[in-house]
Amino acid sequence: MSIKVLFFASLRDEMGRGEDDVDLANAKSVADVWKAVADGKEMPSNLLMAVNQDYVNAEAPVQDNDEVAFFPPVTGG
Amino acid sequence: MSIKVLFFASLRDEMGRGEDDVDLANAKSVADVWKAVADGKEMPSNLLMAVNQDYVNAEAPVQDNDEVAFFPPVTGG
Amino acid sequence: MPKVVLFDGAFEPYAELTVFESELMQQHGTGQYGATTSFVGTMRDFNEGDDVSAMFLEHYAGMTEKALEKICDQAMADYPILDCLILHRVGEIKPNDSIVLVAAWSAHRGAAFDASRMLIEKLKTDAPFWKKETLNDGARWVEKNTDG
Amino acid sequence: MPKVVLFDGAFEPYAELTVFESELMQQHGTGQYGATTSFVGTMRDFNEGDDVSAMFLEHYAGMTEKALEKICDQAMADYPILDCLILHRVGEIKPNDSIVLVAAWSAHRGAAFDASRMLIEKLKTDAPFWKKETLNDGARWVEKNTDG
Repeated sequence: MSIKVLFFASLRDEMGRGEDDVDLANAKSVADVWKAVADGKEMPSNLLMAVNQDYVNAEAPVQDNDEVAFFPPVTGG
Repeated sequence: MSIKVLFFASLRDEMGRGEDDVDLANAKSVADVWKAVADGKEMPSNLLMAVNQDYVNAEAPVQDNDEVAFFPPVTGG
Repeated sequence: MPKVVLFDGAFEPYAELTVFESELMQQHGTGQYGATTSFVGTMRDFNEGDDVSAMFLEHYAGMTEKALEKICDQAMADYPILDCLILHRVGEIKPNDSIVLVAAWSAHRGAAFDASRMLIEKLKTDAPFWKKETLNDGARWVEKNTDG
Repeated sequence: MPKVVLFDGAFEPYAELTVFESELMQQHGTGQYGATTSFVGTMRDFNEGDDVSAMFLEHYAGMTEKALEKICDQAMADYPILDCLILHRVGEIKPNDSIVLVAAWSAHRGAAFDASRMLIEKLKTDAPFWKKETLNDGARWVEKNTDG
């Protein structure tokens, strides 16, 4: 299963990359995707997540070709 | 005691005049001024009053050369 | 410094806001406010179910300006705002003309929203203006403002 | 119809408001709204006690526009407004530059105020933008927005 992973803002700095294309055999949820890409880092309690540009929570399912984004609290406006 | 009396908007239409210069010997309050100029008309319960361009109530005292204004609820904005 | 202006003819609310902001910047320097909230009241062509083709805005010259200045002073005292502005039309006006602009500048949005809301609510109850609407079959004084 | 625009360079909020209002008039005719409330967020040159000389506004291209459109749709559903507008800056910005404009048009002022307040509050919690401030001695990500 091919997933495009995006990190934004301070999380991108921490992860050392803004984008990652991963091939995950057993990922069922967004939390599984996080585990596969976060190098052992715990999910921050204020982490925001989106699948295909819609907000979701960590239990949301993922499918082949999904775009999964992780980012810190937003600070626009 | 010389008082300049002003009426605005619908009250001016009712009173048939916008301005009246009156000489009142015994007027002590705004209510006395009203009595002297209102041709027997009762003070409307929603009437607004000002002495020298500051809001007052009917008991407010008046002095020689005061400008006393009577008008209906305001509808600006 | 708060500014109050009565216009006896059409005014462009957003052009006036732009001018006031450049005055603000000259007075306070750049970067001093983060939040501006403005309210513009525009003449509609309907009211209480009737078509309204024109309107006359009467005011009490002298007291009206004084009342608006007092409202600004109260906003400056009650909210942490940098400045505020009230513009109001008087005389003969047509549908789609701007009637009023109120605006407040602050470091944060809460104060800017609360202050400009207060400015317009207080203007509606305190400032001596009266609207007379021209209808198809005559004219009528507006008896009271709608609730905010 | 609600409009959402991201600007990768300076924009003039009040000029944009004026343009949108002429579009509104073409769409709905004159005299259809009585109340317009707008909020403009401007970059300050201070934050949390530090001087801020510049800022970078990151966004999530695609999702940001979608999130702003959703916020407009919700405002149109929740309040009796005729229309609404959200403009937001992205990229490198300087003190005194406009960051955001939200505005709502309605027959009455209550709905216009409530809707524009909702637009900016919702934008602050939902729209994927992130501010990075340039300080005298480096740069920092803004960690959270101040309360409204």
